[in-house]
Amino acid sequence: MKIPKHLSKSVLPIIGFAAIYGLIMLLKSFGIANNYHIQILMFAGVNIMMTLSLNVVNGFTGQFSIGHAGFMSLGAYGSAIITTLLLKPSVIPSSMQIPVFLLSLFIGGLVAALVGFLIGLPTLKLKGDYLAIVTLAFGEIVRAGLRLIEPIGAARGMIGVPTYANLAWIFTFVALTLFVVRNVIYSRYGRAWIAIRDNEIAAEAMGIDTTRYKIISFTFSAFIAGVAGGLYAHVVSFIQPDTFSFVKSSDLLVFLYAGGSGSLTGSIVGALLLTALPEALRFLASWRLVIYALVLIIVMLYRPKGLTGGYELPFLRIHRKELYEGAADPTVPEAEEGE
Amino acid sequence: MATILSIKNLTIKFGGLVAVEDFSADVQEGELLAIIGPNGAGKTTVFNMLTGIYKPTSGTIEMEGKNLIGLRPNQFAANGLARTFQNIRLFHNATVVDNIKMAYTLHSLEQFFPALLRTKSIVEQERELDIEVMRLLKIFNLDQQADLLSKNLPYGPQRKLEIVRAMMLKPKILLLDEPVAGMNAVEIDEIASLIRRIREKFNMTIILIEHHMNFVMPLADRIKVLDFGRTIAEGNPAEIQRNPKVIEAYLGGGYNAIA
Amino acid sequence: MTTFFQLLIYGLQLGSVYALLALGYTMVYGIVGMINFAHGDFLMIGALSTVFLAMAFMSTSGTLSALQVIAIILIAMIGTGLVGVIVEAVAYKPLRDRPRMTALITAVGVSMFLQNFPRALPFIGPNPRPFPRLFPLIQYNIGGVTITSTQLIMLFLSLLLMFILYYVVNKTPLGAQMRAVSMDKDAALLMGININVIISMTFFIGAALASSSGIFYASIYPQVDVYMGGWLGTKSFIAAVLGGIGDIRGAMLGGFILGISEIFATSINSNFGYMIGFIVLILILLFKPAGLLGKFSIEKV
Amino acid sequence: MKKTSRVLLTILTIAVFISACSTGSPAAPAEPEPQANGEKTGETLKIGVVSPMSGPGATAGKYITNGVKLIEEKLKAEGGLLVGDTRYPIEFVYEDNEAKEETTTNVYQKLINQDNVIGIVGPDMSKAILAAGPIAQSAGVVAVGTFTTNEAVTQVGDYIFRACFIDPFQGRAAATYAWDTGYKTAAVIYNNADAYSKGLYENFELAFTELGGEVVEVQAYSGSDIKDYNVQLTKIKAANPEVVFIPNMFTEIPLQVRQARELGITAPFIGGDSMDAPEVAQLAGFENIAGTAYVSAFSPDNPDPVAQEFVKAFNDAYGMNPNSNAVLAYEATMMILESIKNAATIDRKGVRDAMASLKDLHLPSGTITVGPDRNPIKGAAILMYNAEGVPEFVVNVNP
Repeated sequence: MKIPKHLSKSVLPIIGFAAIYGLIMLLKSFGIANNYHIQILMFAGVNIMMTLSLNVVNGFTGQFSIGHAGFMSLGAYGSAIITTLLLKPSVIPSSMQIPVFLLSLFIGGLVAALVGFLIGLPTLKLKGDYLAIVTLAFGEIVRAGLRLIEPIGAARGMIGVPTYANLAWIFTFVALTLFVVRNVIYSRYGRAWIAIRDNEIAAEAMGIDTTRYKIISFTFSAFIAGVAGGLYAHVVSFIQPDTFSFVKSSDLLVFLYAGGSGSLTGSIVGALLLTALPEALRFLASWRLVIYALVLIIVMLYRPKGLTGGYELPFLRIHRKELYEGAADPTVPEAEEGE
Repeated sequence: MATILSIKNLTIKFGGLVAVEDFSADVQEGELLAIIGPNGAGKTTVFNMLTGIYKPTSGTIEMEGKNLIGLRPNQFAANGLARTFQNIRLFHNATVVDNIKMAYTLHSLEQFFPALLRTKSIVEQERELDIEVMRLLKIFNLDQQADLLSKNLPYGPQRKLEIVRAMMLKPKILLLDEPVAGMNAVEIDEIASLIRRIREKFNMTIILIEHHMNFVMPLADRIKVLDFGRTIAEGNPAEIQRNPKVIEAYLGGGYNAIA
Repeated sequence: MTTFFQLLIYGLQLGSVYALLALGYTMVYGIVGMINFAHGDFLMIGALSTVFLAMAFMSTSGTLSALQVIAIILIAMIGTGLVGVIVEAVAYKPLRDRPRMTALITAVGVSMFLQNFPRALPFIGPNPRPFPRLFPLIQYNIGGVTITSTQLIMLFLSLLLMFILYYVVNKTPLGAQMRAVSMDKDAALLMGININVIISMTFFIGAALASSSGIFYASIYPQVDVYMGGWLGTKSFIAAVLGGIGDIRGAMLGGFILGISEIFATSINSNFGYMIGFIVLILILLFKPAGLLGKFSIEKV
Repeated sequence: MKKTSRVLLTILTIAVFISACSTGSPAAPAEPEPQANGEKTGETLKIGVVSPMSGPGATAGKYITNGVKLIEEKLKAEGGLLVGDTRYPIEFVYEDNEAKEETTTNVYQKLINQDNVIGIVGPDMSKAILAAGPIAQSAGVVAVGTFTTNEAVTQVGDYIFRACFIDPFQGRAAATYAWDTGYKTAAVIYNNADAYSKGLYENFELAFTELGGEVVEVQAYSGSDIKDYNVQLTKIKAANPEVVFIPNMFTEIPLQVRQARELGITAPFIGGDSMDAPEVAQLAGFENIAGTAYVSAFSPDNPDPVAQEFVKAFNDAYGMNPNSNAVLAYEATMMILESIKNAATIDRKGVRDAMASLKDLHLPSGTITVGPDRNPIKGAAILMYNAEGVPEFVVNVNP
C-alpha cells in the first residue's frame, strides 16, 4: 500500500529518528556501540544544533557572525544556574527533575535570545567583516564577564551540573530544531532572510524591512544556540568560561561551511562528520590534528560548496506542491519541475 | 485624472557635483511617464531618490499628499512605489515563485510562532499565496518556469520576472528602469506588450526610464528629457520628437538611438 | 602625567605589533579580497625560523654581528614569503572565484596545519623557545618616562614599513597592477596583467611582512612557540577591520588604537581591562560603521 | 548535486563512524598456566594515560608521557607486574586530550569502554579531570590526576584520586616561606582566566595576611594570550613590595620576570609548582630568574635513594632532569600499580579499595599515604633558581 504524502512527510522522519535511536541502543546492548560512541553522538548532536543556529544567521540571512560561542555559553550558564544552584537535584523530588531540566533549557535559550536581541539591535546595521568583529568582540566580552562572576565560580567554572541530558533528549532536540528551522525557512520569514542574503538592496526595494528581519533571525538563532548550550552543560556536567572561546566559534564556522551553508542537511553532515573525525583519527596519535587539517583543506578544495553542496534531504524541504495535499482543490497550478 | 505622486524641485549633490537639479513632476493616475536622456543624464539617480535609496539634498516627494522624504526604501515600497533595476537584481538562489513571494512579505500576515510549527492557517495562507502567484505568472506566461532558480532563467525572462515581482507589491506606481536594455527586437516587443497588458489589466501608473526611442514613443503618454541632471524638455511624444534641444542633446551626446 | 606618557609608550609598543601584522593582513585582504586566518601563523614561522637561523649562526661564532642579524631577518622574511606563495598556490588559488567563506574555512585548515605540523615534528615540538636578542637593549629615561631602544626600533620600523608599503601600492607599477587586480580581476586580465603573478606577489609581501612583525614581536616578548600566531592573527584581523579593512593607513591606525586602548583599559582596572578593550572596539564600530578610515562605498544601483 | 557523490558522502560518513567504532579487543582472561619458574601469567592489564599531546599544553604532555614510559620499559623488561605468584603484563594506552574538557571526556569514555582499562593516569589539569571525573566515577574506574591541585577534583567521587598536593597547602607553603624569609609586604600578579592561578593567589593572600604580612598590590591579566604585563608591573613597582608572588603558568612566568626586571623591579619572586619546568630559566634569562623561589612537588637534589634512582633513570633515558609533571605522572602510575598489587581482587573495584588505603608508599617525592579525602598526605619542597638557572633545594615544607 502507499502512504499518503502529507503523512509520510510528517510521520516518516519521526519514525526514522526513532529507528536510528533504536538501532544505536540495539548496538549498545550487543556491546558493539558503547558510551564512548554515544557520547560522541551527544556532542555531535549539540554541534548540529549550534551549526543550525549559525546557519540561520550566516547561511540563510547572509550575515557574518563569528561569536556564536558567546550565545552558547549564555545558554549553558543560564540553564546550569537553575539546575545546579537554584533547583539542585538534592532539593527537588526526582519526579520534578525532568521538568526543571526542560525549564532550565528554555530559560537558557531565552537569556541567549534576549542578549542576541539587545546586541543585534544596534550592531546589525554593520556589514560583513565589521559585523563579524562585533560578534567576535561580543563573544569575548561574555567570556571575560563570566570569568569575573564569583557566584557562578568565575574562572573556576561550575562543577556538578546534573547530567540530565541523555542521547534521547539530544535526539529529540535535534529533531525539534530541524523541524522548526525548516518550517520557518519555508515561511514569510525565511523568504525574507534569503532575500536579504541574495540581494539586500532589492530586498529593501521590495518592501522588506531588512533591519527587522535581521534582528528576528539573530534572536531566533541565539535562542537555538542557548538551548544547545544548555544541553551541552548537562552532558559535560562541568562548564567554565574558556570552553566557549573563539576557538569554539571558529569550529562552528568550519562545521557550517564544510557541511554546506544554506542547507540544513549540510549542517547535519558537517557537524556529525567533523565531530567524529578527530576521534576516528586517534590512532594517528600526535599527528592527528595535522591530518585533520589536511582533510579539511582537501574537502574545501574538492567540494567548495561544502560536502552536501546545497543538497537537501526530502523531509527538510517543503515543495510548494505539498501545499495542495489534502486541500479542498488539490490540483496544483501546473508547472514543470526545475533545478 | 488625479495626481497621485507630486515631485517638486528634487536636487541631489554628490560631494560638490550636482547629479540632478530641480526635477519636478506631477504624475497622474494611470498615465505612463517616460524619462529619457543620454547616459549619465541622471535618470537612474531620479529613480533612486523616488525609491528612497538616495536622500535628495533638497526637494519634496509627496505620495497622495504624504511626504516620503527621509523614509527608508522599504517604506517607499510600502507607500506604493515599486521598481525594477537597470542591472537586474533578482534573488538569484531562489526559485521564480519564491522571488515573487518575497515581494509579498510586506502584505503577508503570517505570524512567527505559528510559522515555527507550520500550523494549518500558515499552510492555508501559503496555499492562497501560491495560487495568487501562479495566477500572476500565468498572466505574464512565466508559469512554465515557476520552479526554476531565477539565476537559471534566460536574460529576457529575468527582466520580465523583475517586473512581475514588482507587481506583486501591489504598487500604486511602477517604476521601470530601462526594462529593455540589451534586448533584441522580439524581446522588446514582448516587454512592450507586457507593459500594455499591465496598464489595461491593472490600470497601473508607470514611470519608465529608457533611451530606446522607438520603444518609448508608442508607449508613453508624457515624456521628460534629462540632460546633465537638468530637465531640458517635456511634452507628449510628438512634441519631444520635434524638440531641437532634445535632438541636440542626443546627437551632441553622440547618440544614434533616435528612430 | 609621566604615568600617562609611560602608558602611552606601552600602548604604542603593543600597538606597533598589531599594526605591523595588520598591514600585511589588510594588504592581502584589499587586493585578493580574502580573510587569511593563517596570517598570524606566518608570523610564527618568521619568528621560529629566526630562532633556528640564529642558532646556526651562533654555533659558528658565539655572538651575532649586525650583518648577520640583517641576513637572518632577510632570510626569514624571504623564506616566510615563499611559504605564503606556496600556501596561496595550493590552498587558496583554486577557490579564487568561489564564495569567500570557502577560502576562509580553507584558511582555518591551513592555520591548523601550520601550527600542528611543526608541533608534531620531533626537532621543533611544542616547547616555547627563548628568542635571541637581535637588537641591543638600551633604556632611555626622559623626565621619568622610560623608553627602550627596542620600543623605538619597533615604532620606527612599523612606520617605515607602512610608508614603504603605501608607496609600493600607490606609486609603483606593481602597485598599480595590484590595485587593478583588486578592483576588477577580469578587466585587469584584459589589460594584460598576469593576475596569478600579482596575487603571488601580494602573498609574498604579506607573508614577509608578517614574518618581520614576528621577529620584532619576539624581540619585545622573547618567547616563541608554534601557537603564538593564533590569537595574534585574530588581533591583527580586528585591528585591520577597526581601521577600515583594505586601507593601509587604516590598519596602522587600527593597530595603534587597539594597543593603546588595551593598555589604558588595563591600567583603569586590570581585572576588567580585557573586557573594556572589546567594549571600546564595539563602540568605535557603532560610530564608524566602516572602520576609522574606511568610507561607505555607495553601491551602484 | 550528483547522485554518485551523494552516495560517496554517505559511505564516507559510515566509514568514519565505523572507524570510530573499531572496538579495542576486550582483554580476554587468559587461563594462567604455570611457567618454568613456577610463575603464572595473568591476563593483560591496561592503564590509560591522559595528557595534552597537542595544543598549548603539549609540553607538559611530553614530560608526563616520559615519566610513565620509564615504568613501561621497566615492566616490559620484567615481563609484567608480579602479584603474588602471577605476572600480569601491563599495557599503557596513551591518549591526547588537547587540554580540553570536552576531549578529555571523550578520552575517558574511550579508555573505559573501548580499551577497558583498570585505571587511568591523568590528566594534568584540574578543569579537565573535573569534566571527565564523573565518567570514571559512574563507570567505577580509578582515575589519578597528576597535577590537578584544585581542591574540588577529588570531591567528584570516591574513585577520583590525585598524586599531587592541593592549592590551599601550596598557597600556604608559599606564604609561610615568604614570611619565614622575612618578607613583610607582598604583591601578586595572577591570571584571572585561570582557575589554578586564581586559586593559588587567593590561598596565598589568606595565609600571608594570617601570618601578619600585607599584600600591598594585586594585579590581574586575562588569559595566556596576553604577553604584555607592563601596566600591571608598573603598578606593582609603585607599591614597592618586598616580594612578588607569581602563581602562573610556566609559559607566562618568563615574560613576567623579564619585563619586571626591565622595569627595574628588584624584589624576588615566588611561584607555584607550575614553575618547575627547565624551560622557565632559559626563557626568563638566568640573570633575571636568579633568586626566584617556587613550591615544587619534587626536588632533583633530594638525597633520598629512591628519588636519586628515579632522577638517574630519567636522565639516562631523556638526557634531562625530570620536572614535577614527570614525577607526578610517574607516581600516579606507581600508585595504581601498587594498588593492583594490594588489591583483594584484581578488578576496578579492588584497585579502588586498595588505593583508598595506600600507606607509606615510598616514591621519589617522599613517602605518601592516601588520606580520607583521597588526597595524598605529602610534603612539598621549596626550590630556588641559582645564577646558572638551576633550581636548588632550599627547604622541605611538610603538611
